[in-house]
Amino acid sequence: MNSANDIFSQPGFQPVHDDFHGDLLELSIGPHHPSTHGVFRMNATLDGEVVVKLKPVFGYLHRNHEKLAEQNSYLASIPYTDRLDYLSSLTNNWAYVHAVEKLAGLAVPERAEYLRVILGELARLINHCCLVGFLLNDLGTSFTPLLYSLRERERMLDLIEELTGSRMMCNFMRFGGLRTDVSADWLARLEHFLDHQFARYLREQDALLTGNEILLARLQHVGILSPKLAVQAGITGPMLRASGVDYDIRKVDQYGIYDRFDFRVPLGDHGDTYDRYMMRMLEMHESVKIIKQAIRDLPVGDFLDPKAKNRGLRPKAGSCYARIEGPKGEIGFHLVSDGSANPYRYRVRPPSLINLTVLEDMCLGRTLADTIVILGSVDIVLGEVDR
Amino acid sequence: MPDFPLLTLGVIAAVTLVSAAVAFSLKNILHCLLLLVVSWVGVAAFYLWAGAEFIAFAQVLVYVGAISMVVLFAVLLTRQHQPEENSPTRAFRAWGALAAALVATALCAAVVATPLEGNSSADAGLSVRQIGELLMGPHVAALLIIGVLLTVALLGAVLLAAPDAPKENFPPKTKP
Amino acid sequence: MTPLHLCLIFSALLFSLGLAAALSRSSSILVLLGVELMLNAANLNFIAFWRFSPNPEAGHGVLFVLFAIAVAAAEAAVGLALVIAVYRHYRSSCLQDANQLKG
Amino acid sequence: MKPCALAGFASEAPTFSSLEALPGDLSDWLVSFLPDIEWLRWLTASLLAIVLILTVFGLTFAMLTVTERKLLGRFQNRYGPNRVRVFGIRVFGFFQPFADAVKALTKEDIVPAAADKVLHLLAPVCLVAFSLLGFAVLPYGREMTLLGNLDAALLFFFAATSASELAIFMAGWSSRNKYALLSAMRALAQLISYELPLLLVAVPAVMLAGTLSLQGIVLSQADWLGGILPHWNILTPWGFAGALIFYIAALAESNRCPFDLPEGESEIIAGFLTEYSGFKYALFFMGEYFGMAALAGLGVTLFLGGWTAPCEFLQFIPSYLWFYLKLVAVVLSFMWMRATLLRLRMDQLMRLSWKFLVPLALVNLGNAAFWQFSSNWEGAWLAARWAISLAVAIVPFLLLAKTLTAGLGPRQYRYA
Repeated sequence: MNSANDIFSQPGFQPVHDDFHGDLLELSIGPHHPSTHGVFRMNATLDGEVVVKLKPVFGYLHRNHEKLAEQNSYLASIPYTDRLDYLSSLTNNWAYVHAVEKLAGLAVPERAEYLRVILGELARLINHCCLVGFLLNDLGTSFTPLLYSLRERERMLDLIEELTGSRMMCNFMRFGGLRTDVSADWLARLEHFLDHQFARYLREQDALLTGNEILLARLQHVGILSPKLAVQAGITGPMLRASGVDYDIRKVDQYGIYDRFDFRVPLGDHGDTYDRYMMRMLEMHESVKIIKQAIRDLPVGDFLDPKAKNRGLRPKAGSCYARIEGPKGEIGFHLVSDGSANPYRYRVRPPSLINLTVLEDMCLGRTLADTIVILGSVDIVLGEVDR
Repeated sequence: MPDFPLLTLGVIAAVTLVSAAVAFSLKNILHCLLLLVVSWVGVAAFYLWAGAEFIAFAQVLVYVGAISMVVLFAVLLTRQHQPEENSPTRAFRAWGALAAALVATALCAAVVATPLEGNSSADAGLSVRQIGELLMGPHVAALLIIGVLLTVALLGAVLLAAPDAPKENFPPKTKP
Repeated sequence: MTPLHLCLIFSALLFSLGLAAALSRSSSILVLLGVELMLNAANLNFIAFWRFSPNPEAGHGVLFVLFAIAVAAAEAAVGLALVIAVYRHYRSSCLQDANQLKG
Repeated sequence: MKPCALAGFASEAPTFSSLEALPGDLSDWLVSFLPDIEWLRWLTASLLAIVLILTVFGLTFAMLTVTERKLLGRFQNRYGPNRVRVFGIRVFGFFQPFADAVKALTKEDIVPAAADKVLHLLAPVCLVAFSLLGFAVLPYGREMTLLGNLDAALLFFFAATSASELAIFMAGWSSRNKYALLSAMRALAQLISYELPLLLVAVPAVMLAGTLSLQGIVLSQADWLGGILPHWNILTPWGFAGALIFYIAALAESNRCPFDLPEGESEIIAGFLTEYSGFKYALFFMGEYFGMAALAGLGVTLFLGGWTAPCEFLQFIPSYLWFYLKLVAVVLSFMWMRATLLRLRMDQLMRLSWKFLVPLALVNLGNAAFWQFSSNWEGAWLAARWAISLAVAIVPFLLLAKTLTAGLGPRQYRYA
């Protein structure tokens, strides 16, 4: 036939034929797509707008992180961990120093533990703020909620910048404590921020968005992740808890001093995108509670164990795996020491990468628009996925 | 001084006919359709020329606003790029064109041969209100039948275009 | 020649163009469009006769065209639904491919 | 067609202030310099009117773009554009559109190698042309319409604007980009879905005015109850429901948030705009704003009393200003929606139209018929009229809304 609709005769437009669905369209979403949250690509096969196949492709941001760390001393790797999940560098620091402290058997002073909790939960707040904002932006809100979220994030970043000297790449934790101490004034301002500005932000977010019909229609029953699959795939963090599995490393391991705080772990019943969104919202409330308790109970003392040796640390030969509950899930470090100044093997367990593995299962049968939202609800940072 | 109304008619006819003719000789079906839209608009312009405002706007609304969209959907839902084995030969096309040309000649000859008394002086024009009264008065039966026809056609179209059977186990789940 | 003659010749030519398309093209969609064009040509006649009729107030031509447009819309909807149904069956919208009464 | 333009209306409205007749007077004055040939004067007067409308709405478009950006900025707790200055003067950044125009004009026009070049060029031109056509029949003021008091003006409007989505389809298809193609599909589906409620909801206004002429529809609302309460359609139960449906459908028809699926930037990059740059892109932008303004103008005409003043004593403000004010207010509310709402998904968009707006519009038609039927009810019957009409407007809305949001709602969460 001569009347060629020749858009389909272009090389890239040859539709994939499949006996079950008929003609399908292969669409490469990313790596420069506005909503893939970084240089991430999905090879989607679409039937109309319905996804029938989805293959995540990553590696565009690979930086050789693990191999670099094996060439460096233990201390020199701390700044590199900042670049893993660059939205919450403090928890990355924490997970890494936690692993090294376990490997080398170092003690952490009481005050440092409290400050770590404060900073870790602050990192969680920053991360969840960003996630909520970007997720809503993926839903097409022309930036409004995102900018409100970023406003709060900016305030927290200002506090962090004042303390650590850097807004995102904090490089603040040290083996056996922290780099510097925290002033009482800083703590007072943090508390003021939480009590007034941040509380107001959470209230507004709940009042204006959480019950919005379009939000409900776009998020509820979309991208359901069953608890069984979630456990089998090793999903952790808010995403796992949205599926109804009660697993929070802060409660399970009670690492650091988390047993001393009174906080609850919210659980979802449906495992859909709305639950994942709400987990973040509810966790922010709990994090605020934890920070306030920590500020209240903060003891006086050393912020860094005076006996701890940061420079030239040579742990005894051996291996260890230590993990903490990062904002995105279980962030763990597996370190093997051969007694030298560099780790013999250094391996990161990034929550983003592992949470991303179930993307296709959640997206199948959903539309392209849902895929973007589901990806947004997984909460990935490509620095951590690719390392 | 040229006869303005007839000149206008000539321009309208030329645009309509040329766009239709070019439309049917193009390969790309999308281009065909868009040129046909021009042709339909030309017909609407003719209606305007003849003083049938209401019909002209209805023509644009139905043809440009609705039928062209449906055709576009049909084009997008069917793959137009086909293997060439079954495509009609040149002769087939030539025969078709020849037959059409014969019909055109016969019709034109008949028209020219017939003496027609056109009442061209009357300032023809039917207001919308008049059309409405006619529709609701003497022609109400036809209106109702058209309504039923459209409903039946809509249902029929939905039934025809719907997939044969609901696809079972859709979407296909990959094994976890 | 009166203006009416010109209108009728215009419509005759448009009709033949539609006919040519219906006869010589093989894409079912184009054939359908050809038929639509023929219908348009017929409508054109109605309007022409109405315009130059002794008593245009009766408005029969206009009403007939109105109904014809509605029928054309119905025809297009059903016709294109058929095109899609045939395409589903034969994986082709070419009329020469749909040459069996039984799938 | 009756030739009719702004000229000559000055004498027809003698009872109103001179401001009211200013455009007509001005046009008459200018035309009076021409030789006394009727068609020449008519042509000139028409052209003057067209130029005036294009200038006003062109400037409105320019100002609306910067207003939208500034408003969005304020909604989002930032400033919006405020940098552009001309000769050292910076009017809160309101020179921005001129800078934008210079940028758009000087930017490279990129056409993809595989694109259908003719259609790629034609699409933005068509869009602007189609969306401008709607302005030909809008009644801008007392006796002010470009095409005169066209008998089937409403039909013309819909005929003209229905073609605009064809232009969007052309853009999406000709770009040879899969995202653009998806967007073209979406645009088509959206248009077919939302044309229907838009048309259906305009029918009651036509029914009660007894004419398809937009001027006639405005005139049917041009009265006041006790000099203060206008007879606008929106102040009746069916009119209010109709205005709401019209508003939603108009948002969808002009591809505005929350129905901006054809250009949903988080899903399909920029949809049909993906492969456009420079001046063509600016044309699309212009087309979108013109379409939006035209639809807002239609909404104002159908439900907000067109150019009539809200109170009798406010009539000293010229009618065209009233029309303009109302139009701008409606457009600004479109912008507010954009800053507030989330985007729907394609299937939800369709469901909203077919299962919600279309049935409601049909019910509204019956409601308006009842309203017309009961127009002579008095006393207690008047209360009954309002009660019945309100019930007919509200009950189906609630019932349908319930089915639409079935299974959705805020949830209670448990804690471990």
